[in-house]
Amino acid sequence: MRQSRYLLKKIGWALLTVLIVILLNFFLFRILPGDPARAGIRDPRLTQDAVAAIRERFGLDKPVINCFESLNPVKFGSCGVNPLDTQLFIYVGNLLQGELGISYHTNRPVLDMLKEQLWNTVLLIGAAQILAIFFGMGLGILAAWRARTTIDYTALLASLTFWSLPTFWLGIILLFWGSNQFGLPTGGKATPGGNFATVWQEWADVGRHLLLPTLTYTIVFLGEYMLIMRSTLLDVLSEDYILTAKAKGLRTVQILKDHALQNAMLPMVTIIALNLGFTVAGAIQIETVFSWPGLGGAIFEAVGRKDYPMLQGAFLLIAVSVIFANLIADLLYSYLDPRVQAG
Amino acid sequence: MKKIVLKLWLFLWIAGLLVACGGGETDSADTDSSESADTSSETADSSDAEASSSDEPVVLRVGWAGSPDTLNPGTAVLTEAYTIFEVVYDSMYQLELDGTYSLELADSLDVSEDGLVYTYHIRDGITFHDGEPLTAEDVAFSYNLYASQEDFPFLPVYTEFFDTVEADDGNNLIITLTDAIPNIQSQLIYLYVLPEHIWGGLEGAAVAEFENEAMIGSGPFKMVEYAQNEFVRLEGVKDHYLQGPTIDEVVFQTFENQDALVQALRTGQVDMITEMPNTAVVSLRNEENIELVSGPPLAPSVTDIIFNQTAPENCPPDDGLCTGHPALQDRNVRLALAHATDKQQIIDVVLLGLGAPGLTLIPDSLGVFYNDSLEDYAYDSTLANQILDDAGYLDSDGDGIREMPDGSNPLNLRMNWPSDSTNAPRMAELLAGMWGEIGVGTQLQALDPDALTATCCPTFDFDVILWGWGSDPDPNFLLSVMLTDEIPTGNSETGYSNPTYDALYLQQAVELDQQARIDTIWEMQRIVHEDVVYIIPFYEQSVQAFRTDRFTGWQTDAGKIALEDPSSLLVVEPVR
Amino acid sequence: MRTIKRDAPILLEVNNLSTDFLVAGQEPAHALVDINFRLREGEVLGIVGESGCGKTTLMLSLMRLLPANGRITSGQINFMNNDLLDLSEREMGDVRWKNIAMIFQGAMNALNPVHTVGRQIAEAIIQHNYITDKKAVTDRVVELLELVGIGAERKDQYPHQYSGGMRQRAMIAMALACNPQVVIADEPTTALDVMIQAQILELLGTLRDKLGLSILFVTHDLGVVAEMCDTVLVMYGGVTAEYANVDTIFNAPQHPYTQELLRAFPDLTKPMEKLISIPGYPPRLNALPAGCRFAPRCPHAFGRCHVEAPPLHGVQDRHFASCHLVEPESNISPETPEFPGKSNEL
Amino acid sequence: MSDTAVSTTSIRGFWRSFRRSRMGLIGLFMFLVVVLMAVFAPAIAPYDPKEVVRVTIDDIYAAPSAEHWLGTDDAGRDVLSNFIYGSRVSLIVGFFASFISIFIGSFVGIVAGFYGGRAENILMRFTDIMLVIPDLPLAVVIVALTKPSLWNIIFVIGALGWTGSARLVRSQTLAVKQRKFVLRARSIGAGNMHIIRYHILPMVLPLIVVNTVLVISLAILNESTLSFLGLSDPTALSWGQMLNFAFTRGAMSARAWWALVMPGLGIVWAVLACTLLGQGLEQVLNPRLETHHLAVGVQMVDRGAEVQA
Repeated sequence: MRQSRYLLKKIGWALLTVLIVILLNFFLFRILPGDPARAGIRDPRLTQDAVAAIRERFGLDKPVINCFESLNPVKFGSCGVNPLDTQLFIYVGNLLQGELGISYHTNRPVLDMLKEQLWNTVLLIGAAQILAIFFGMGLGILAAWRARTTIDYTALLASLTFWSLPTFWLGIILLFWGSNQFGLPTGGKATPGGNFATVWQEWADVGRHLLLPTLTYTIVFLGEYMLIMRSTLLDVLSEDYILTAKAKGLRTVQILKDHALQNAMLPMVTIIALNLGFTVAGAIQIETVFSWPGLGGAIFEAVGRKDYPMLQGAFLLIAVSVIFANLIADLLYSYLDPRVQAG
Repeated sequence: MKKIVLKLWLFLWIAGLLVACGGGETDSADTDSSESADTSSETADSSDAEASSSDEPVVLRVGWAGSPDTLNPGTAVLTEAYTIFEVVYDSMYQLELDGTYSLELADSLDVSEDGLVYTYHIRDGITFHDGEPLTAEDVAFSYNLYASQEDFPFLPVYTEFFDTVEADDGNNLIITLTDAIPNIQSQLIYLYVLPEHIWGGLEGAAVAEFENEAMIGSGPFKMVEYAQNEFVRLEGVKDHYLQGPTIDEVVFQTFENQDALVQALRTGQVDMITEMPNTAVVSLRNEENIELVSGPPLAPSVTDIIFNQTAPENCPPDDGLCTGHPALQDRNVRLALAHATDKQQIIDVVLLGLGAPGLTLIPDSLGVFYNDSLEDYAYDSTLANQILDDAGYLDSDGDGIREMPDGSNPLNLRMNWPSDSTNAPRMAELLAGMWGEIGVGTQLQALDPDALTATCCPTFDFDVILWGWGSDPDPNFLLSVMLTDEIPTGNSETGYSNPTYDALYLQQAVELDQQARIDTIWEMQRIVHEDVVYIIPFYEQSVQAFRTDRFTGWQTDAGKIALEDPSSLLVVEPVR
Repeated sequence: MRTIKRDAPILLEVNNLSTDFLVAGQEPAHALVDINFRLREGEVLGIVGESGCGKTTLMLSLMRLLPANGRITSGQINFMNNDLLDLSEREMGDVRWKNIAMIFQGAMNALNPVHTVGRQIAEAIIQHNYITDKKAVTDRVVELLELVGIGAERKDQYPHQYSGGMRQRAMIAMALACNPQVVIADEPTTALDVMIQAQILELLGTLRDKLGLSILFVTHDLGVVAEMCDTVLVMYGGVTAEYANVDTIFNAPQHPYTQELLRAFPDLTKPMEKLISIPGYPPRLNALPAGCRFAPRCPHAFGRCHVEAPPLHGVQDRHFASCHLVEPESNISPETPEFPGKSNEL
Repeated sequence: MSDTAVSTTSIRGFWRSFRRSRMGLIGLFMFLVVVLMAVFAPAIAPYDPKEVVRVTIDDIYAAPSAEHWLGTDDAGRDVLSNFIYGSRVSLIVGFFASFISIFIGSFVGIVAGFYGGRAENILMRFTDIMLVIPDLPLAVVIVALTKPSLWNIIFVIGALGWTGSARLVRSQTLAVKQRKFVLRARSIGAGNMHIIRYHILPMVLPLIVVNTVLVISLAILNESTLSFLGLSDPTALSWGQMLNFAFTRGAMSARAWWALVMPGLGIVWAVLACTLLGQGLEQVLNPRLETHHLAVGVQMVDRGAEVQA
């Protein structure tokens, strides 16, 4: 009973957040200057007809909301407009049908573009996050266990340094190092048009391309995970129940495994979920540096080209993913920590 | 349609987007390397990714910094898209690297006495890549599609003077114009011929949203695989009706990071690169197995320093703020600034020497239209100071900045540029230093391109802007930018107004005699130069590099540099 | 009050146990100095003192569970004639819980919040191979819970679902899991309300009688001592102040500190009365007075007290106190010839 | 725990406990180096970066030499001088942006924590939403709406970085609110503002200080990211902007590693300094033993070592 109420509450809150994000996303990009007739194409010699046609195609000929023709510049319009015939309503309506609009830049449905890029990004971020979490936590556990020893200080200093690295800077340096030393590819996801005898060779090729960006990503995020793991584990290991466990005669490894890690994972779960939002900034830099055809690179390009529908779609996707990840984290939290269900 | 001559002049900001790549394959008659068709069986160099067994296809890899925005010719903007169109599609004319046009799809042309009816005879036996024949019907269909499709933002303007376009039974295409125009070639080069059996089935909004990833064309390369923002993979059409390429495949790969692009060439991941930072030039020159070429770009572009010189009476009544510094309306001030601008210094620092000093808004890459007889204002800050002194602009309060002759309004100029430009900030710093030497102050501010557009025109809420244009091979559009009539439309960036110039413009637009038109255009450039409407700091050069250990035969001695152009792609062959 | 046989066998014998805490860049802090006591079968030894007197350090030293900077510098802990200090860490791990179990103060934190109570009890059983059969382990858990008055159905609940008293009971059940000979109860009733306290104490009393447990009962509550203990060790600032059987401590305390403690101890019949506390604070381990550690607060302190630390004098048979005011008796307990051992010098 | 905050109110006491954190000391040293470099930039830097210099092609990306210890950049300017002056801009961004973040964060945190109820609910929900929305769209929007200037960048970074501080300050406020002296103050009729001003704020302040130091490092990193996205002001030459110039103008292709490596190291140095300093300060304000029940320490049983005393 309690559990399902907790679940419902969390899901309800997540849905509400999604709704707010949708509205925010809509209005933010309506406040921005520029529309496809100016932003994407930038040719004042377009005929008036062509401009009108473009605006119509992107639905910009409709008022933004009742009483407002446009938000930038703020132009008041009739308040008697049929609310169903406003950009807001059409936007939300399209969203409900799974349509995210058409990119100013490529004229393609944003959803199609996102679908193509998402998996590449998931592959990159996924691989890197798994590595970063694995090594970061491992290092954090080691450092916490050996608190105040040379091992601890070395790991701590290394992690802090990793954390301090500007992502794209590290990327460029690794790019040159990797391509000069090991002949690793400098960009792309695979060798285009490569002839591969087996699927394995094809995967190996992708792996070679994936190596440097993953390494960059892993290093940048490893430090943070290590620091958090170390600090929470230090807290947990100072708890009385650890002493109890030790008094019970349990061996150190057993205590770490059965009593410390699950408790220390609680904050980690939340951090990992929240971090998903921050990985985007990292993805933008790394994908641009390594020409990785993912969401980040697409966002970088869309920022430069003012491709608002694309940005809007990408940000909605990211925000929803983060909200969803947080929801999962909350549920996982309630699974890991029996106290939560009662609260 | 009161507008003067409406053409597609894709106009672009300095920064990234160089547009509208023309380009042509060599004329069919004098193909000089047709016997090399069987070189594909020869092995490619085996140093890197290329396998050496003889049945491996010969793949040429081109690295570039961009990616086509779309493969739909009706909505594409970026150079990269036009490069692909150029090799996959055919059009009526081909623009050669020397700036001349040759017939491509047609083998002959008849023009009526009054210059209104053009009859092209389409070559027989041309097929699309899917095997369907290409006839005059397809050409007529394409032209009419471009003319009627209102969701195509640019292309309709190319068909502005078309009255009717029809195909007859003899595989002829008959274009009837509404007015006689001097430059039908440049009107037709971007009207790529599309297969009616594919595009004919599309209606309304579907036409503009057609992604066209299968891209059935009739050019020397055919589309094999396309991944947006990753690569374009094309296969050579060996039995092309004009000339088939020697290589089996060409792959255009995108590197969003220019350093990675250069590095990819160094490590042999690609065989040739088209866009690179000028700063890489020095180190690449010393690199083994890499050759660097530079020259005027195939797609002409120009960088300009814009003075807001809008006279109060010309201020657009609706949108105009016209806050330009009054001193800029004085030719003496503009002249002094021109003399105070060390173009070579700018070229050295901003372009690392890879540019030519600019002269007029018509760049040198427009060939015959470029008036190279003009004498530039020499860099001479003493002279510049003298001019300002004589004109009464003195530094009366001793703060190092001159004031207006009446002692008011110090010559402090706002200088703006688009924030996405990588060259402009450096140029702005240099100009600030140079102009400071003659007592002209500057306030530097980068602006978001949209904000810059809003400040620029027709608002005229600025003093100096560093910006640029891309251009068609025909100068008509760039000339129109300085017309009085264009002040309220937002095309005139300077607010310049000169009735003589306006009259000459109308004259060249209908002048059918090529030499007479050129003379008029030269005269127009002289007038504008005389009035110091702009300072044109430089004409940028295109820099490209390729590996000499992989392919040979690149066209490097033509008037323009475009290794990714069919002119080169058709003739390169692997090193044995 | 129940008495144990004077000559019941000694289970645990602690001789001259001293523990230091090392602080980087400073002199080691002497947290325990020469602690001696005996624990016989079935005996309940109360260890009494204010917070910071070293009670908990003593308990942790016995279990060898000191924090990383703790170091046992001398003495023996003879458990059934084996010196625990000679054991390897692994062997010590086997002794823990199986022979000597511990009930921690504040059971809320001593139980892991993310595991069920049943699992945590079973864990100890399995660790020491007390029972290997899975089913039997579950039965044993149920048996233990019922022993302390918790229904079997609650074994799959989490600590937060238990009330404070129940958690303490569960803690006790856990301590009994492997039938240990000695149970160390470290302030098991702190933070519980009076009613629950009484219940827990009653439970411990019952279990002692039923199982014949020896209990080391750490507390600062003299009322509890009076109720539970057979003998009492009063500690102050890491040293033994007084060591005697419970009647002697309450009726004839020799050490001024014990006397003060008893005065501060509220009358059990009037629990609401204001607590009279001893003026001053216990010494900080890193700032010990030169002589007797209690001297600064001692109403009877005289010159010698401030320079010389008093040794542990035998007051009479099985009654010891470390105070210059106590004259040494000649007849020291015959069974411990070396007791009270060397003087308590600092 | 927070009792120790009282003992650190005196500067000497503070220093005494701070001195014990070796990481904090290293951080402080590194931090001072950057601050001194920024303050005395005109005295240290061999060239004035604003000065008009006449350069030739050879000066561009020139390798390190006696004249230019760290070589020159894409405009032929001395990298070392730019680097030294760049510390000013980077620090200004770091300081001011973090002040904005901390100000908003503390305000939200204290109000939410102190008043509780509906105000807390709304504020913390808002904070949660802000935490979930990626910062970047907001950055893009704000920058696009304004001119790219240093102060706008500072504003953007500041306005986006407050959520963490808000949560932190709130929980500390909640803890302080329950303390006796606050309850006492309330019982003698002290007003809310009085309690916040004289009781809550002094107790929350140390935490805010530590947080500020950490947020500075975040701000410096974020500035480099915004520069990378081309959203920063190219006329304010921060380390991030130096990186951006090196990146967009092909420093690595020109084999001019110095133009890219130096500003990057500067950022790492400054950010690391702040995080280390933050660690040190935290150790003072919230001393954690950094030891635990499983810690491996000295040999526990070491009889015979006692003679030491």
